[in-house]
Amino acid sequence: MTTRNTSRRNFLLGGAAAASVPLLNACGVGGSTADNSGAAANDVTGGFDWKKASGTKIKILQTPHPYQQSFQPLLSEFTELTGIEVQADLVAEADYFTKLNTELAGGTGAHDVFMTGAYFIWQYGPPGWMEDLDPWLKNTSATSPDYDFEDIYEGLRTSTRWDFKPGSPLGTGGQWAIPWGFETNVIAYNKRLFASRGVKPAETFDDLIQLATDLTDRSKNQYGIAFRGSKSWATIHPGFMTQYSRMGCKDYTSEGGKLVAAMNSPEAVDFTAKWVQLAKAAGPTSWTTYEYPDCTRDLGNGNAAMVYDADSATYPKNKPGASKEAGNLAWHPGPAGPDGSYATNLWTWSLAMNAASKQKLAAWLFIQWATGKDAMSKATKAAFADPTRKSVFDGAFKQTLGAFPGYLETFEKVIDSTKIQFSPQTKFFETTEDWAVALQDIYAGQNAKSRLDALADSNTRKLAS
Amino acid sequence: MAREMMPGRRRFTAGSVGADLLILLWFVFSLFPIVWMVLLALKTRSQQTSTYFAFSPTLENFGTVMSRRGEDLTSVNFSGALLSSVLNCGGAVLVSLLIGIPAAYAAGRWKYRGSEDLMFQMLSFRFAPELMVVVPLFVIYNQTGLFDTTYGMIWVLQLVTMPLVVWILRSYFQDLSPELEQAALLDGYTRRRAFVMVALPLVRPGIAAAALLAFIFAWNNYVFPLILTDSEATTVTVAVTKFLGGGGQAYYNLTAAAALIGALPPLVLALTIQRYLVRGLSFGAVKA
Amino acid sequence: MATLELEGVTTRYGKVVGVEDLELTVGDGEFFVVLGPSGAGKTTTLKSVAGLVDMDAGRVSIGGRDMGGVEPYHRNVAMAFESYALYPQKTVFENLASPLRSGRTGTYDKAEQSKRIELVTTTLGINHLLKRFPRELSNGQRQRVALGRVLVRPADVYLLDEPLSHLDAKLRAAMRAELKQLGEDSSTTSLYVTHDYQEALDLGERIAVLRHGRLVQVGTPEQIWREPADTFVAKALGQPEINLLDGEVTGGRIVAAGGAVSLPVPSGVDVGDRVRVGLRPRDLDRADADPDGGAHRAGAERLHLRGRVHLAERLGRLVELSIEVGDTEIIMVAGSDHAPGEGDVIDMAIDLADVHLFAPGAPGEETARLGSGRPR
Amino acid sequence: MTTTVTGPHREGPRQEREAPPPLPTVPAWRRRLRPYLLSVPAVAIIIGILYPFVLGVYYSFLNYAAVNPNPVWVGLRNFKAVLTAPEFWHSVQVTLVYAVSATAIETVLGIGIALLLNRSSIIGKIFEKVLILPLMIAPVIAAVIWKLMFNPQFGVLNHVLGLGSTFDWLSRDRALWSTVLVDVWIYTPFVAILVLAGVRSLPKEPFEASDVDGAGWFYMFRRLMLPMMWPYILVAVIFRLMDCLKIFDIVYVLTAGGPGNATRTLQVGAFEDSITNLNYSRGSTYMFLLWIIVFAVARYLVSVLGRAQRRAAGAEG
Repeated sequence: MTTRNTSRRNFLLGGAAAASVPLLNACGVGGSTADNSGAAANDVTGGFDWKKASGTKIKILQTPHPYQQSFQPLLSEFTELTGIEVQADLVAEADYFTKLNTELAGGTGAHDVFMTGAYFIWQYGPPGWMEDLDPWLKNTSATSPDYDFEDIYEGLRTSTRWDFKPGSPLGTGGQWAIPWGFETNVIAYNKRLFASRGVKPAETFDDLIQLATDLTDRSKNQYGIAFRGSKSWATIHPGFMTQYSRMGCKDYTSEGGKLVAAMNSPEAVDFTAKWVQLAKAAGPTSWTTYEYPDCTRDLGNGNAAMVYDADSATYPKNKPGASKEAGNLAWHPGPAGPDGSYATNLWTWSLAMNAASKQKLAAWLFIQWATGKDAMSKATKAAFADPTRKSVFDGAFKQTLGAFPGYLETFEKVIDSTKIQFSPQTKFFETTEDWAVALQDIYAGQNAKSRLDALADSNTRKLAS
Repeated sequence: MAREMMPGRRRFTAGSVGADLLILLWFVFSLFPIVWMVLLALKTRSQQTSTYFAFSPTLENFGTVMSRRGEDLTSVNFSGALLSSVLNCGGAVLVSLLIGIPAAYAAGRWKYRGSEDLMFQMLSFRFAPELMVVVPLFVIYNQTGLFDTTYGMIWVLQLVTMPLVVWILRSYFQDLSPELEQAALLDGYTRRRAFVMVALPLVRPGIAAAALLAFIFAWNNYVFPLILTDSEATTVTVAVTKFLGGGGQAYYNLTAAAALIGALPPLVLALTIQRYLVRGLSFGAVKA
Repeated sequence: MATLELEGVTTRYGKVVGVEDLELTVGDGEFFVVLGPSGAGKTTTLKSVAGLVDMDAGRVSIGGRDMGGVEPYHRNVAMAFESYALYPQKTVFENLASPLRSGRTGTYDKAEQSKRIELVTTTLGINHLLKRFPRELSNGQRQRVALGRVLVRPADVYLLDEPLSHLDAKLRAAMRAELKQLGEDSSTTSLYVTHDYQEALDLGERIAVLRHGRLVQVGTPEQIWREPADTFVAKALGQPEINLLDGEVTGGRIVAAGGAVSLPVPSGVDVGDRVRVGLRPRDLDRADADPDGGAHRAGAERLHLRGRVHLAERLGRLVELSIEVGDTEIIMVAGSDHAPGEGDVIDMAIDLADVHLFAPGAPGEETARLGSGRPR
Repeated sequence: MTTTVTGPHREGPRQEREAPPPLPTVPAWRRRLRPYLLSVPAVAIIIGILYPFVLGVYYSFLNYAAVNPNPVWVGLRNFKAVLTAPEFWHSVQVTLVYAVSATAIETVLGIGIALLLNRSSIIGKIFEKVLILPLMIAPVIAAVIWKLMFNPQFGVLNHVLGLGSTFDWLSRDRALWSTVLVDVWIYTPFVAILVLAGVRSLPKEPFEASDVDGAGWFYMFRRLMLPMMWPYILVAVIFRLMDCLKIFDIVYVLTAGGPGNATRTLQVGAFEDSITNLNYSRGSTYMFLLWIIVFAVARYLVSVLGRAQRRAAGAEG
């Protein structure tokens, strides 16, 4: 409620500003060009002090998530430490990225800090909507000597660093976000059910299909495996992309600096057809609407025997009282590839700064605090799974894992081969949603080969234009 | 039975029963979802996916939805959205009335050049695909700071409320004999006083019907707040859909409770203006 | 209290003509009747005077002052609408008080208002209805309230649009008498519109006949009746309608009805070889049986006709007779005593002074009167 | 506006010679301006709404996207791209199937319900009151309710209809018909109350006359009722068809255009392009083409309605 004043002020400021620019450009065409030179970071001088931005107020945009929920109670500590007031706005995950995109596109700087993932940087870093955090990290006046950026797993740090050149690998260029929590995509299963049926998790993809099909009994409203299937890019990135990579498939190949879609390679067609077959034979009935909450709900209710999705998404369902099957869940890396690959797709929830923010120092202090050792350790005691700091993971987090059979083992098995399996490119969301649409079409009976050919053709063209 | 459906003489036959059965069938279909929503809203979380009709009802969900507790669970600030909806829609209707009544009066009283164009333009707003206007508005709003504000919503909702108000009221003004106002003029009253003294009181039912119907349609609108608001000025319709994916958890009972609360104001308003509904819904084309 | 002048008043509704080039002068205090069928432009005339419609051309002056651009509420005219135009949300009393409260018709305190209303409603016989709403009144009562709203206030001009049309016959007669009295007593210039010729003849000091928005004739009731300017006016006055016979002019005589009607061409009247002969049914006398019926002027020259009664229709004291005369049919009205039966052959006569001559024309076409004076 | 004129009786004895004081006048141009003045605020609103509309049309000639904030004029390239893309024609087909089938079903059912309610039965009287309930609930809220009911696992529909947990209402083959079903649920009452108002306004005499003549009810319906009702039915059809052509909310909530592109109506497609992908130009191109379709259909139907109203007026008058 307190922010209504802000909106009104923005309205007045905006109105005045708009009046001074030529008509068509003022209203309707031409976005803001944010200052992205790092000048804001360099303005901060002198010794580091948490109270440097005391008395200011920032807004952060988040999606409801175990991470966010774990941090919510700690926000008052931040305010105490820095004198900065924080208002956290929440948008449900289904709408989150649309909201985030639209807000950043608007260039209003309404939210100073936002939760984001690596893919997001690819598309929305280039227009200059995100602040490069590298100058902030390097400025000792702005960053605490205790921060220890190197403590964050290197794979994660590089996943949020990119130079915006399509096809160029991650790890060079600006630091667009600081990794906060991360997820590996593995199988969570109902140990109780597996025990009663005398089965073990599958080690190969064909076995997984067989196992899941065996565990499916529609008359009891029970099915083998849940994974996402909705019309969204998010359908591709967890279980599908993980197993896709393990089977040796690539999304794009780079030919002469140009990306060429490879979703229709023979092995990709073969795998995709099997994946869709799995969804039909042993997946949820309305698979094409399934998002991760649906998957984990069914696991928690005992309807689904397995879920192939983020470990941190299934993790909270095993907390006592969180679901019907709490205490009965266990984790497994999922099937290896034919060559024994445990390639796993990575998702990092990171914190990024809005380039249009008017409180950049305060925003940076918040990011620094949230990704710092103290706060992350405290959050881990709630439901914050997979902290990005090695010190926190090995320290506070491991202590919580006793009641989560296989969680740590699974994590350790896949972590070395866990990275972002997608090729960085600026039309990630659109082309990846098209991919999900293709899966749905194949699910509805279209020929996998021809459908994927069409997809690859269309995506190659989209990237070229 | 069939003959009875025609105007004129009434006759009671065995067929009546058949007709009643048919109509009953429709109403089972028509009311079942609403009844189901009410039932779901009365369930606890553990009952929401496990039972259909047998459960112990609780009113707790309504309290949860409206309170901070619901926001913590689902990340939807529903009471805030209710307030925003009231402000957005109330403001939009008010603006439409202030601007629409004179325009409707002019269009209903005089034949002047461009009046038909004006009315047709109004009507075309009713039938225009919303996104055609909303996408540029989204860009404009972001540049001018109208994004996610009540002012911005009031402005864009004119697209919904203004045509309704102008068309309905024009039909009422057209029905009103101009001689009443002429009599007032000859009684010695100025045009403005004649309008206020004679015309306005007589179209009051029309104004009430148009205002309430416009409020209902503004309330029920989804595309505008979906695109042009975020957290500050977002409305009930957007908030209800947020429950579906809210918090990564499925609170269907809360969703149903929110849906019920969100559906209630239009239902109550519609029942109060039922007599004028047909005329309003058809933009004055059908005078019941 | 004022003269009323209309000069070249033209009012159109889009392409439809309301009135065209209307010239009228109504004297101060005169009770002036506008007569015409529906669609003749009567109401438009009143509204043009009141300033309620925008005129396309012409000038209206009241009391010598040009009303161009003057708003209706500044014109100080009162009008009774044919549709009554009573405010439905107000009681009869409030309706009648409305002009007294506007401040533009004079200043009246509550007592004066009540007194005026009491006076006018008593005259009109509606003083028991003051608390009613218009929807609770009969049409006749509404009409009297509408009339009351005019009479309750002083004005330069009263505009009365068919104020008696919805009254039943008995009441209409009474109200007509009342109005006549009022017109004579009051010094307010009144423009009274009606389609009823008897009302017009009875009430009007002068009458204007309108047709298709154009003025056909203005004159006293006597002039209009005696010297209708054309067949339209002739037909508009009198019930049954005037008989019009096509005649040929041969050898100084006008011959019509296959020779059954023959009269000399009056002197001073310029006729061609064809004319129309107009005979009012009530001007025709029974020349054979009616000893003293038809008070024709003694010694006047008369036209004699003979025909066979084809149809006899009793209208109370009178009988309307359809009579075959030559090859045409003529209507006459006779006293019901000694009325002829169907099939009887009768002789009729009419003063030559009462025979109207009009220019020839096709059926349905209206043609002008021939000769300025009476045919002699 | 003040006046200097008062009642004539207030003046003393008449003074014939003296020129009376002049009356305040309003020039003709100001009289003619009156309706325009009253409409000025409304026109301002129209311009305010037209401005973004025109801007939207302008967008469709640019390569404007959020990631490309400095667009250039690209002529008809967007139109060429959209019109040659199979998704667009698929969306046109989906939109037309949705609009025509929903309108047709609602019209037939609506007429049926109106006729049934026109009988003076107690049940009909009661039901008439609640007939409009689905119509007044926000379409999105209705869609949310139905989405919950459609759920194969705990949704009540599969339970009540005995379809088990494997029947997927929103599968690729069924999703379009399920969205039409929801549309029918919401909007059939709209047609019904309009037609009912029409039925009630019909004169009774022709029906009584042909009743005496012993005409069958179907004959009466076809020869008497339908022609007289035609304007009412047409009004309902116009409103429904127009709204269905630009359907968004129900589809967006139920399926978001999926599965695959099975329910990707034109406006849902435009939403995907302009809001999800922030490609304003492509989204605007979609909307511009949809607008042309809607406009053409509207013009045609309104002219049909005009003719029908004149004919009906002629038949009754």
